[in-house]
Amino acid sequence: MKQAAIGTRKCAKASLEETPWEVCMGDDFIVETRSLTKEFKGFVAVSDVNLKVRRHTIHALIGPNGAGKTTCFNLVTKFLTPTRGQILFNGRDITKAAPAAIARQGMVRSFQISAVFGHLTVLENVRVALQRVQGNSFHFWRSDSCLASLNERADELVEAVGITEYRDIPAGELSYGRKRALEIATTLALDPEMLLLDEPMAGMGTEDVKRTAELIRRVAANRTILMVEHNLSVVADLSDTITVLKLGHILAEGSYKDVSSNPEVVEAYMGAGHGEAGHG
Amino acid sequence: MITKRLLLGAAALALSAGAAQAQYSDNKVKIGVLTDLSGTYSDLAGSGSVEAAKMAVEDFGGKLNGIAIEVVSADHQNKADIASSVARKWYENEGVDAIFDLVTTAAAVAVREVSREKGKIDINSGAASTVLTNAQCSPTGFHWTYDTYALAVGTGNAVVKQGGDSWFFLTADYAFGHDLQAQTERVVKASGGKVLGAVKHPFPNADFSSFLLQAQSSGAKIIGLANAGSDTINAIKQAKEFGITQGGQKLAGMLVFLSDVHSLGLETAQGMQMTTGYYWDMDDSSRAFAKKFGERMKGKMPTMVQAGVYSSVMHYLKAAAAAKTDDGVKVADEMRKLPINDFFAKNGKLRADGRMVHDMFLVEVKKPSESKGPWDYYKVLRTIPGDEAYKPLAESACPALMKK
Amino acid sequence: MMTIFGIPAQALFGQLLLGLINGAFYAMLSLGLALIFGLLNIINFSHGALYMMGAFVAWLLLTVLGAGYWTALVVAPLLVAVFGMIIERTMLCRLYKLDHLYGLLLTFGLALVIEGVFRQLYGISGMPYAVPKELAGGWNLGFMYLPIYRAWVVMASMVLCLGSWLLIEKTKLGAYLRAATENATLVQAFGINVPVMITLTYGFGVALAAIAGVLAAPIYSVNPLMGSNLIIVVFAVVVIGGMGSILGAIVTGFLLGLVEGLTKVFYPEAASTVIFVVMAIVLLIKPAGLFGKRS
Amino acid sequence: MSSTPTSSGSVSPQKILVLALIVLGLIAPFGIYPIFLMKGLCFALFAAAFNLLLGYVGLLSFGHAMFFGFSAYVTAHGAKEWGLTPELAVLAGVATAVVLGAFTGWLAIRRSGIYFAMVTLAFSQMMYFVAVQAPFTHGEDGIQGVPRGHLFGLIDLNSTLNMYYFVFALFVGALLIIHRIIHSPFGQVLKAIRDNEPRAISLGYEVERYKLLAFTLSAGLAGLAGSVKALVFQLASLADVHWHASGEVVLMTLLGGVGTVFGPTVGAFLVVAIQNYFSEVGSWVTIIQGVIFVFCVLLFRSGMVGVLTPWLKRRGIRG
Repeated sequence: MKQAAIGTRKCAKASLEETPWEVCMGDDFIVETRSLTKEFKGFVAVSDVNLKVRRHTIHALIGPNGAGKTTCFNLVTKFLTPTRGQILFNGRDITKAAPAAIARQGMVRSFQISAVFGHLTVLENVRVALQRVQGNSFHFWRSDSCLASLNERADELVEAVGITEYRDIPAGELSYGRKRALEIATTLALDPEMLLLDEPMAGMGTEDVKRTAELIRRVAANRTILMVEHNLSVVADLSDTITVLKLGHILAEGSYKDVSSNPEVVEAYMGAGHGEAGHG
Repeated sequence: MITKRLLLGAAALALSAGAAQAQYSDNKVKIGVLTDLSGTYSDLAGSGSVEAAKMAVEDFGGKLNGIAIEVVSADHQNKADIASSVARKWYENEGVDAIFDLVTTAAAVAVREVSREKGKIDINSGAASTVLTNAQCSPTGFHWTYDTYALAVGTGNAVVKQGGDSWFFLTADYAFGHDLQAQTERVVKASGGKVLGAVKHPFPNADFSSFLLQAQSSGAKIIGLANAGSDTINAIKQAKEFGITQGGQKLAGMLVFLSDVHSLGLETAQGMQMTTGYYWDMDDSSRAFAKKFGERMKGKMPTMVQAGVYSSVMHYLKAAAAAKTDDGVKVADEMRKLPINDFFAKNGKLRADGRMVHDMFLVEVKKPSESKGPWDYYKVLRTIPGDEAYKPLAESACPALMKK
Repeated sequence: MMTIFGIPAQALFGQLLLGLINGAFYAMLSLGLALIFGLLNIINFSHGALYMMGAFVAWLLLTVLGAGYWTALVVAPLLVAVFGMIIERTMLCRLYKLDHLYGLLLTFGLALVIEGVFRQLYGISGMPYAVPKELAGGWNLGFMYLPIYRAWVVMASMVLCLGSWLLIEKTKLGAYLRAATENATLVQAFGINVPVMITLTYGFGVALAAIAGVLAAPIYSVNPLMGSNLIIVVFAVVVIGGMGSILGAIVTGFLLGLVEGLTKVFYPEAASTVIFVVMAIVLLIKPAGLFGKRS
Repeated sequence: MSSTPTSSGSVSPQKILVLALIVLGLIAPFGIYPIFLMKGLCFALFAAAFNLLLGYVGLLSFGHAMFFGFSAYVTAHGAKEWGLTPELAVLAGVATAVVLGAFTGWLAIRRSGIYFAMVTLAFSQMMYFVAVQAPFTHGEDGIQGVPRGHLFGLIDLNSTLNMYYFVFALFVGALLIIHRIIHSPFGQVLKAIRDNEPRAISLGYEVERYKLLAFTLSAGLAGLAGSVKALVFQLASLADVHWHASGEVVLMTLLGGVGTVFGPTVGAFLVVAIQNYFSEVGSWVTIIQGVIFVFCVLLFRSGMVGVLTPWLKRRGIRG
């Protein structure tokens, strides 16, 4: 955890001008956004959001439909460019960094629609992630048998998510839940410091939800997780901190208990959420 | 029954005897017409050329010393690679003895390479460049109908003599255009005219207005069009639109075919002067050919290229009959010996560099009021004797001649 | 004579005006492409062929039925639009759920077929189409002789482009159209028949191409290949402008016509390549195009 | 734009098939007209190079003719004007294509999807105009009478059979290179990018660089095809830089089967055969090609090989 050490040091320094007392009370934030704003053609999706994700916690981003969760999420992972504001990762300003660069620094995201490489086998899927670190990804003249040395580690990861029996099957043929499992295995292959999960439970049956929740908890042991999730019971079960967004603003932040008792949050969910709870 | 069998046997005997005497490969003479059947030049050559070749074979009698004559045709799409591969296939696999028409210089040169290598005959009617009788000449290759030199001499001279002594060129920006411009410049200067400028336009080009504007502001009396096909047509149309011809400047189309005039219409094309190797309405023999051609081609009159194909096929067959063989080198020698005298060429002769020298004609496009009927388009102003029209043999850069 | 950068002012203004005329065609075609792309997510490769069809239908109306230019200007685009809508209903509509590249490939194939059929039927040397009597002749502007017909082309295309822009940006119909590009299911929920709207939009885009074809017929000869070379240049125009806005497509079209005109004055050899060079520069500086959204 | 899975397990039947095809290739010139075969092989190689990009990276380039045609020019010029030996002339052609590919790719890869196709098409059209105007290409006439020369100064390529085996060897070699690229660590990443580009990014891959390398490799191989074609036909002409050539290679790949190993070869030979067969009937070639395009896109998206392979597999023969 070399980066973490650097991060801590820089954190204090980088945060001096904003809200110094909060940071320097000993809190260690791995991700921090400052006045993050995103406008689309005359409409503000995310407005002036200051989000802080504490290291080694599970942090959930919730809110009614159209609250800007996904936009916010895509901003942090650099798949969208903010109109204004700053994003810090381990104290480093990554506002202008490329999405692939963020991943190499240890912040890896998942996708709402399960993101696997459909024509590659399960093992190959995981190996693609391991391969990058090996540094031979541009070697077009070598046989891919040189990747066999990664198989052991890949098998471990495949086993960890419980899909060993599908090891040699093209990922596109897996069931939905197993695709998500594979996705997590692939993500873990990078050994990221921080995981960003975009609705990990979307479209899952109760069985899969339980299994995945267990998996996330296990994975979170020495990592930080920021996730967008609709399933409130999962959020309640897993999260250390919850940020509630509404119309692009932060409405409330805190533990599930704090947040769920906040009348504004209740009203937001009741007001905007009727008929749409559970999707979108 | 018996008589029939006897007859058949006799025929077979006669055939084999003929074949023993005269050497015709595969016992037939096969003529290939390789042309542009679908592209820019399909109207001036194309299916009309194929039909002309068939007419020549029919008029010859369909048989040569008792041996069948066959005509095949293909579209080279103006692409050198297709032309070369069809020629190779024809010579190597299908027993073709000679290839005709070959419009577009690129295709012509490609076929010339193959023909020279294989010792087969190619007779070019459609392509313009003098390269075919110079750097690319061949002992078995001939250039029949016209070339850039003859066009430049005919039109360039005549125009300067009539007072068109300052020129501006619109030149198609590729080898053919450059060649045509250079040849014409030489003639214009030699006749005492001067060249004020030139602009190269992309090939092919749809909009000539800006180039015409440059030509207009140059103040030249003559705007020389060193291009062909749809480029020439567009340039002429647009010159009229921009009031260039009304403004006193004149156009000189360096390579304009009857089919181009037809598509332009007399209203637009009137007054333009050009050089041609054949016009259908010259005398009885040319009219007779044109009439037969028209009957087979929905009333279209032949262009000089199509008439040239007929003439060259006929001459080839005569030579092959006289030489009693279809061996390329021997037939070529025979072709040079035989005189050419038909509706197309009076007292034509084939030179050592492959050039068929014959008279050319300077013509002017009639006014609509002068035209008496469909396809009545040209007035013949002058006959240019062959020796004046074509580059003298002494100046030819044909490698075979240089060696001697 | 007054000169600018050593070029007679006369030539310069003349060429700029001509550039504007070329730009008019670029604008009409790229506008049609942008409209179709907006709703169908298909780059209509057959746009050039349909432009050619417009010109040919006008020519056929004249030679077969004796219908004049003004009739053709209305009838030809309608006929071509119907043809386009049939293609959309029978073929394109099967591809919406697939990768957008299939649309490009299909329309490319269609372009080959249309072009080939017209070549087969009418040869290639081009059919003459006279300038209508009302618009014959020209004005001497002092610095150049402007054929009335060309002035009409610029006017007509500007009016058409502006009209289309107003229709899309300022009317309710246009609002539905824009909404459907963003979220088709939502618009469907409002009771609007999206498939019909898609078909009509395709028809409209195609009609624009056909109108351009009719306008072009008296300038260039009517010939089966007139569209295929133009369309590639228009593609470059579209890449430069980006497909983000209707106005962008129009402005870029006219602008690049002018750029081309200028090049013809200063360095005519580059006239055919200048638009592609501009495209390369735009890709370097602003990959999404001058008016494009980042995607 | 993807199709069949590529990493199949069992190897030996496939090897047998490959060996059979090689033997077929070796004896083919004794039964079939060699020039036709060589033309087919050149286009098959061109299509295979194109397929490397479309089938394994998911990039549709509509401008591959610029590499094919321009290398042909350089090879022809080198062999004719500089007197290069055939292998050096081909090398010069390939090098040109690689440089051109790296440069245009660097620009084109800034846009994706349909835009990428349009940008490559536009650049290719630009190169077409350059070829029309540049003096060394001899414009409309092309470079003709290119000497085939002696390979390594020893083997006379003017012999049709020698030339054929030279072409065949290059073809097999190039297919092996393509096979290796696909089955390399790099190839793994390419397939990942094709399947799910955002995910590849999120794993830390700078996909642009991979696409650029793939584009450059594909351009180089397309250039090899063009260079060889220039030697076979002893000419280089505008036809090979024209956008029609770009369209043809797309058609070959689509018809044979995108993302299949043998598809492009099958497609190339079919299209070349159509051209040969219908060359007498003018614009019908264009119409037929257009109809095939429409047919493939609407009903036959996995192509000949893509359709046949599962059929053969069901009968226990693995392709």
